[in-house]
Amino acid sequence: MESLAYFAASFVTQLQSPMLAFLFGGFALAASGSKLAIPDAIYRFIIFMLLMSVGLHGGIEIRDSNLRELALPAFFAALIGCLIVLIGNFTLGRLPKVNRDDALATAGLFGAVSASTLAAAMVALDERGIAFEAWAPALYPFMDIPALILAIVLASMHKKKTAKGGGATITVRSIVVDSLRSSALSALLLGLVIGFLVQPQELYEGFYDLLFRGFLSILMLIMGMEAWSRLSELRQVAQWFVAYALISPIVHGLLAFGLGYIAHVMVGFSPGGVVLLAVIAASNSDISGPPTLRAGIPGANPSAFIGSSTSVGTPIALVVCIPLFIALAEIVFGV
Amino acid sequence: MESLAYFAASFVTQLQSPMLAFLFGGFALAASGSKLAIPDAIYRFIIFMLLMSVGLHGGIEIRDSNLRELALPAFFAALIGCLIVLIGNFTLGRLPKVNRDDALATAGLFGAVSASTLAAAMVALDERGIAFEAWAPALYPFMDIPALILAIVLASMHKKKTAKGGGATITVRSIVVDSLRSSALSALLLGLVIGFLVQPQELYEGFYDLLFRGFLSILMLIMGMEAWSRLSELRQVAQWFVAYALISPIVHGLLAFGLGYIAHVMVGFSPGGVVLLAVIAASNSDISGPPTLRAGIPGANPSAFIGSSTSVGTPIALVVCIPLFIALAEIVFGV
Amino acid sequence: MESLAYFAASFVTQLQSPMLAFLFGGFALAASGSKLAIPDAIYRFIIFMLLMSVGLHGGIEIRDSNLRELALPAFFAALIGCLIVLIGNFTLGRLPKVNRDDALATAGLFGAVSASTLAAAMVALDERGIAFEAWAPALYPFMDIPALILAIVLASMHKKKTAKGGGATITVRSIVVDSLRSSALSALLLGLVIGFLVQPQELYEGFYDLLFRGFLSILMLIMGMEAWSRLSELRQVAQWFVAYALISPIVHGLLAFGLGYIAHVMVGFSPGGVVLLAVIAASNSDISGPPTLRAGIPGANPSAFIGSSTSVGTPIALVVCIPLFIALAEIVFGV
Amino acid sequence: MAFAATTVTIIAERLLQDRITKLLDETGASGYTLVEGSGKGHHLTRTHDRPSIVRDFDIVRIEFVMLDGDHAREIAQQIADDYFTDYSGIIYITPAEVLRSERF
Amino acid sequence: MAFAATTVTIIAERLLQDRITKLLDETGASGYTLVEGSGKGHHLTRTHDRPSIVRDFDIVRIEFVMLDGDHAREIAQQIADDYFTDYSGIIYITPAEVLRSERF
Amino acid sequence: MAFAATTVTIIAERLLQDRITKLLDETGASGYTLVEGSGKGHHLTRTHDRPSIVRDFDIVRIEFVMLDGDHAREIAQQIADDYFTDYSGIIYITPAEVLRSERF
Ligand SMILES: Nc1ncnc2c1ncn2[C@@H]1O[C@H](COP(=O)(O)O)[C@@H](O)[C@H]1O
Ligand SMILES: Nc1ncnc2c1ncn2[C@@H]1O[C@H](COP(=O)(O)O)[C@@H](O)[C@H]1O
Ligand SMILES: Nc1ncnc2c1ncn2[C@@H]1O[C@H](COP(=O)(O)O)[C@@H](O)[C@H]1O
Ligand code: NA
Ligand code: NA
Ligand code: NA
Repeated sequence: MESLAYFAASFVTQLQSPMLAFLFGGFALAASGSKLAIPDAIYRFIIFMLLMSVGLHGGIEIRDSNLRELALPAFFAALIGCLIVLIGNFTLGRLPKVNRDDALATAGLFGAVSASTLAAAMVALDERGIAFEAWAPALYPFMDIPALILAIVLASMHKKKTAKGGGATITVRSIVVDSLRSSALSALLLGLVIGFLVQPQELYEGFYDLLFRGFLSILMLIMGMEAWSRLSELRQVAQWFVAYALISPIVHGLLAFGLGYIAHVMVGFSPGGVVLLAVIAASNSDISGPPTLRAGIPGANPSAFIGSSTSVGTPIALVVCIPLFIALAEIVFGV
Repeated sequence: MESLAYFAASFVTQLQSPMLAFLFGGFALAASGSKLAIPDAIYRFIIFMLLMSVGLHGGIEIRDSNLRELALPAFFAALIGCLIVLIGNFTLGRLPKVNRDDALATAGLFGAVSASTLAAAMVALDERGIAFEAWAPALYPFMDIPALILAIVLASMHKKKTAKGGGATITVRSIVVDSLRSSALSALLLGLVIGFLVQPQELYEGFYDLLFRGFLSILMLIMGMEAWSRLSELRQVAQWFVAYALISPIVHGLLAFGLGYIAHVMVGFSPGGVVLLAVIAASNSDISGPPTLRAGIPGANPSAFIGSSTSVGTPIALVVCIPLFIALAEIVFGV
Repeated sequence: MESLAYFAASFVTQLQSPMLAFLFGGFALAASGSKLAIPDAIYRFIIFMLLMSVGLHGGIEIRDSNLRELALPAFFAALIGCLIVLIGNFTLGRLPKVNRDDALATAGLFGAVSASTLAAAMVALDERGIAFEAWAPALYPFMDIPALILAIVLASMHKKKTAKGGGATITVRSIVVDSLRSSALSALLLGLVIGFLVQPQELYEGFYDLLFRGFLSILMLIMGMEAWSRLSELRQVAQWFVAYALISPIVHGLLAFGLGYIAHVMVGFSPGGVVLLAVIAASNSDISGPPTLRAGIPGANPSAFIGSSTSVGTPIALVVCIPLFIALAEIVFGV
Repeated sequence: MAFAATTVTIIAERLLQDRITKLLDETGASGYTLVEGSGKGHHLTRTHDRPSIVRDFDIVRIEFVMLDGDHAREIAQQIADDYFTDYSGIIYITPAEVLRSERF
Repeated sequence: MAFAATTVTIIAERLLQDRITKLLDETGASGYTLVEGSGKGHHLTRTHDRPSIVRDFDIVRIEFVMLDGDHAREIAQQIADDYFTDYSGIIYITPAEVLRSERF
Repeated sequence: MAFAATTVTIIAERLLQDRITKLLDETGASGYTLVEGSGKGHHLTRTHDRPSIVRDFDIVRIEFVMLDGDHAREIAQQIADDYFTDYSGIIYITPAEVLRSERF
C-alpha cells in the first residue's frame, strides 16, 4: 500500500521534469500552429552531440568495468529485440485490414532502439540518483540490429510464400552494416572507441557533457513538435497501428524489466541498467530504423510505421515508460 | 552641468561595449565585401536560444513577483504601440511620394518589437548593474500586437475608402494569432511557461544563460552585416523613409520613457523596466512583423519597410537608443 | 641518442591526443561508409567560432606585446610563401604528364595556410605547455597572400608565353582583396580588431574559448571524413600530385623551422612561435585558397589541387608535421 | 512507353506555399515537387543563403505534372487568378512526356 | 548555335540517389544536376525543412541533358523499370536546345 | 490566357553567380530564379550536402523566362561565350507558355 503511494508519488514527480516540459511544449507549439522551427542542421548536430557524449562517457568509464558482466544483459537485449518482432507479427500482423509488410516494418521499428529516448532515460536516472553500468547504453545495438534483421527476414519469407517471388534480396550482412553505419550508431561507437583509447576526460566534461542536458531539452522540444505534426500521417492508416503504438511500448518495457531483473539476480546487473534495458525495449527507432526498413521492406507504407512510432510510440515511451520503470525500480530494488 | 557630463560619459562608455563592437564589425565586414556568412540555420537557432533564455529567466523569477504591477506598464506598452502607428500615419503617411500602404506597413513595423534589440538592452542593463522586473521582457507582445493590428486595420480602411474594394479581409483575430505564432513570441512564451511551471534553474544557468552573451555577440554581427547589405533596398525607396527610420526610434523611445516614468511614480515600475519599455518602443520588429504585415497589407512594397527598418532603424535603436536611455535613466533615477 | 629517444617519445605521446583521435575517427567513419554527416551549417559555424576565438585572444593579448618583434617573422612568412610556390613550380611543374596550371595551383594551395591546422597546432602547443607570442597566429596572412599571388602571376605569365593570350586578367590587388575577404581571414582579422579595441575578456573566456576545443574536435572529425571521401578525386590525377602532397608539407615545415630558428636567435622569436611558423608553412589552404585559385587560374583542374591537399596534404600536416615540429622544438629549444 | 503530359511550374513566395499546395490537393493534382530558391523580379531581391528569420519572402518553385493538359492549365489559371494579383510570382507551362503513366 | 537535345527529369527518394547517379555514370550521361526538395504524391508528405535525421525519404530532383534523345529515353526507361516498381518517384522528358554541344 | 515564352536554364558554378545575374539584370531579363544543387560533369563531383566552406564550386541552377525568344537566345549565347569557355557549366533552352504576361 505504502509502496504504491510511493510509486505514484515518484511517477508524478518525474512528470514535472524539465525534459518532459519541453516535450509537452513541443506538442503545444505544433498544436497551436507556431512557426517556430528548430533547423534541421541543428537537429542533426544535437543527435551527434548526444550520442558522441554517451559514447565518450561509456568509453572513458568502461576501462574499470568488468566486461564479462555485459554478456547476459546483451543476450537478453537481443532476445527482446527478436521477441518484440515476433509478438508484433502474431498480433498486429494478424489483424484485419493490416498489411503484413506494414505490420512487420512497424514491429521492427518498435523492436529497434531510439537514441533520443535512451538519452532522456539517462538524464532521468541521473536526476533520481540511480546508478547504472558505464556500458549499459552500449546494449543499444544488441537489441536494435536483431530486431531489424528479423523483421526484414520475416517480410521477405512472407513475400516468397505469398507472391510471385522476385524483388530485392536483402542479406543479413547488409542489414547489420546498414545499422552500424547509421548516424546514431556511428557516433555512439566512435565515441566509445575514442573514449576508451584516449580517455579525453577534460574534453568530455568541458564540452560534450557540459552541453548534454541543454541539447537534450531542445531535442525533446523537436520530438514533441514532430509527434504532433505527424499525427496527420495516422489518418491514412488502420486504427490498429495506433492501438499497437499505445500499448506495446509498455508491454515490451515490462518484458525487458523482467529479464533485466533476472540478470540482476544472476550477474548483479544494476537497477539503473535494468531501467535502461526496459527503456530501450520500450523505445522505437527514429534514426537507423526507418531507412533500413524502407530499403528492406519496400512494400511497407512509410506513413504506417513513421506515423505510429513518432506520434504515438515515442511520446508513450518518454512520458509513460521512463517514469514508470524508474518508479518500479525504486520499489523493486529499493533504490 | 555635472549630470550632463556624466550623461555624456555614460553614453560614450557604453559605445565601447563588446556587443556594439560586433555590430560595427558586421557593418565593416559587409561593407568590405567579406564572404563571411553565418549560416541561416545558426541564425535561427540563436534567436531561439536567446528568446527561450529570456523566457525561462522570466518564468523562473516571476513566481516571486507581484503581477498586478504589470498592469499599468502593459497598458502603456499597448498605448505606445498604437500611438506609434498613428504618428506614422499622420507624418510619414502624408508626405509627398509616399504610398499610404508603405507608410502604414513601416509604422506598424516600428510600432512592433525586435526581440534582438530587447536582448541587447537586457545585456546592456546587466553590464551597468541596473535591475528590472523579471516580467519586463514580457511587455513585448503588449506593444507588438496592437501596433500590427492597428497598422493593418488602418490600411484596409484606407483601401476601402479609396479603392474599388475587394482584396483579402484580414481579421483582428488572425493578426493576433499570427503574431503569437511567430518564432520569436512562441519561444518567449514557451520559455515563460516552462520556467514558471518547472523552475528549471540548473538547465537555465548551465546552458541557456551560459551561452546567452556569446550568441548575442554573433547575432549583433549578423545584424550589422544585414543592415549594410540591405542598404541597397533603400535606393528604390523615397528618402522620407530613411528620415523616418533615423528620427522615429528616438522619438518613440522618449515617449515611452516618459510614460514609463509615470508608471515609476505611480506603481513603482523599476528604472531598468523604464529603459526596457523605451527600448522596445524604439525597436522595430524583425521577426513577427514583416510576414504579418506582408500578409495584411499586400499592397505595401517590402523593400520600403524592410530596408528602412533593418538598415537604419535597428542600428539607431542599438547604437543610439540603448545607451541614450540608459544614460538618461542614470541621471533621472540616479541609479 | 638520449634526445632521439626523447624525440620519439614526444612524437608518440602526441599521436594519442584526442584531436588526432577524432581525425582518425573521421577516416574510419568515411572508410566504413557511415552515414554520419556533420551539417554544412555547423561546419561553417565552427570555422567562424575557431577563427574568431583565435583572433579575439590575439587581439586581447597583443596590447602588451612588442609589435616590432613581428617584423622579421612576418617577413620570413612571406618569403616562405613565395619559396613554396617557386619550389613547386620547379619540381612538380616540370614533371611529365603534369599540367603547369595544375602544378601552380597546387603549389599555391600548399604555400597558403589552413586555419584549421593552425588551430590544431595551437591546441597541441597548449597541451605540451609551450608558449607562443599572442600575435603569432597573425602570421597567417603574411604567408597566405604572397603564395596565392605568386602562383597566379606565374600561371598567367606562363599562359602568355605559351598560349594565344587572352583570358581573364587578374590583378594583384584583386587577389589580396579576395584573400582578405575570405571567411577565414575576415573572422580572424575582425576578432583581432575587436579583441584589441574592446578587450572582451569575459566574453572570450565564457564563450569562445569555452567551446574552442570541443568545436576543434568536431572539425577534426570532419576533416578526417573529408580527407577520405575526396580520395576518389585523386584517381583522376597524375600520381605526382600524391607524391608532392606527401613530401612537401614536411619539407616546407622544416624550411620554416630553420628560418624561425634564425628569428629566434636574432629577435627572440619564441619556440612556440617557431613551431606555428613551421606548421602554417606545412599546412595548405582549405578556405581562402581554392576559390581564389579557381578564379585566378581557371585552366587548373580543381580535382588535382583539392584532392591532393584535402586527402593527403592536410592529414600529413596534422598527423606528422605538428607532432614532429613540437618534438623538434622540445629538443632544439629544450622547452 | 512515354505518354504526353503537361508540366506546370509555379514560382512564388513561401508565404503562399501552403495555400497553393492545398489548392493542388483539392483540384486533383496527383502530386507536386517543391524546391527552395532565391530570385529577383520586380520587388525585393530574395537570397536564400542569407540569414533570414523571415522565411516567408523566400522563393519556392513548385512543379506538378499532369496527363490532362487542359486540367493542368485550368489549375494554373486559377492559381494565377487567386494569388498573383496581390502577390509576387510567375507561372509557366511546358509540354512533357512521362513514363509510368499510372502514377498520375 | 543551338542544338536539339533532350532533358530527362527524375524525381525520387534520396534513398535511390546513389543508385540512380551510378546508373547515369555507367550508361554514359555526360553529367547530371541534382537539387533537393520536398514533395507530395501517393505516399508520405515529405518536407525538406522539417528536422529529419532520416533524410532518405527526402525528395531529390535529378536532371540530365543529352544530345541523343533515343539514348536519353532508354536510360529513363531503365531507371523507371529498375527502381520505380518498388519505390516512389516520377520521370518526365522534355525537348530542349543546348548551347556548346561539345560539352555533352 | 497563356502567351508563348522561352525559358533559359543555366547550370554553373556559384563562382559565376554574381556575374551571371548581373548580366541578366543589364540585358533586361525581367527576373530570374535560382536554386542550389550539386552535380557531376567532366570535372569535380560537387556535393551540396557535404561540409564545404568553399561554396564557390557548388552548383547553381538559374532559370529565366522571357516573352521575346530571340532576345532570350541572345542572352544565353552571351553567357555561354563570356563564361563557359573557361568555366564549368551548361545552358539549355526550352519553349514554354506563361500566364500573366504583363509580369515579364
Ligand atoms: N522572368 C522571370 N524568370 C524567372 N523567374 C522570375 C521571373 N520574374 C520573376 N521571377 C521569380 O518570381 C519572384 C517574384 O517576382 P517579383 O514579384 O517580380 O519580385 C522572383 O524573386 C523570381 O524568383
Ligand atoms: N504529379 C506529380 N508532379 C510532380 N511531382 C510528383 C508528382 N507525383 C509525385 N511527385 C513527386 O514524387 C514524390 C514521390 O511520389 P509518391 O511515391 O507518389 O509519394 C513526391 O513526393 C513528389 O515529389
Ligand atoms: N549533361 C548534363 N546534364 C545536366 N547537368 C550537367 C550535364 N553536364 C554538366 N552538368 C552540370 O554542370 C556542372 C559542371 O559540369 P562540368 O564542368 O562538366 O563538371 C555539373 O556539376 C552538373 O551540375
Ligand atoms: Na525497442
Ligand atoms: Na517598437
Ligand atoms: Na602553407
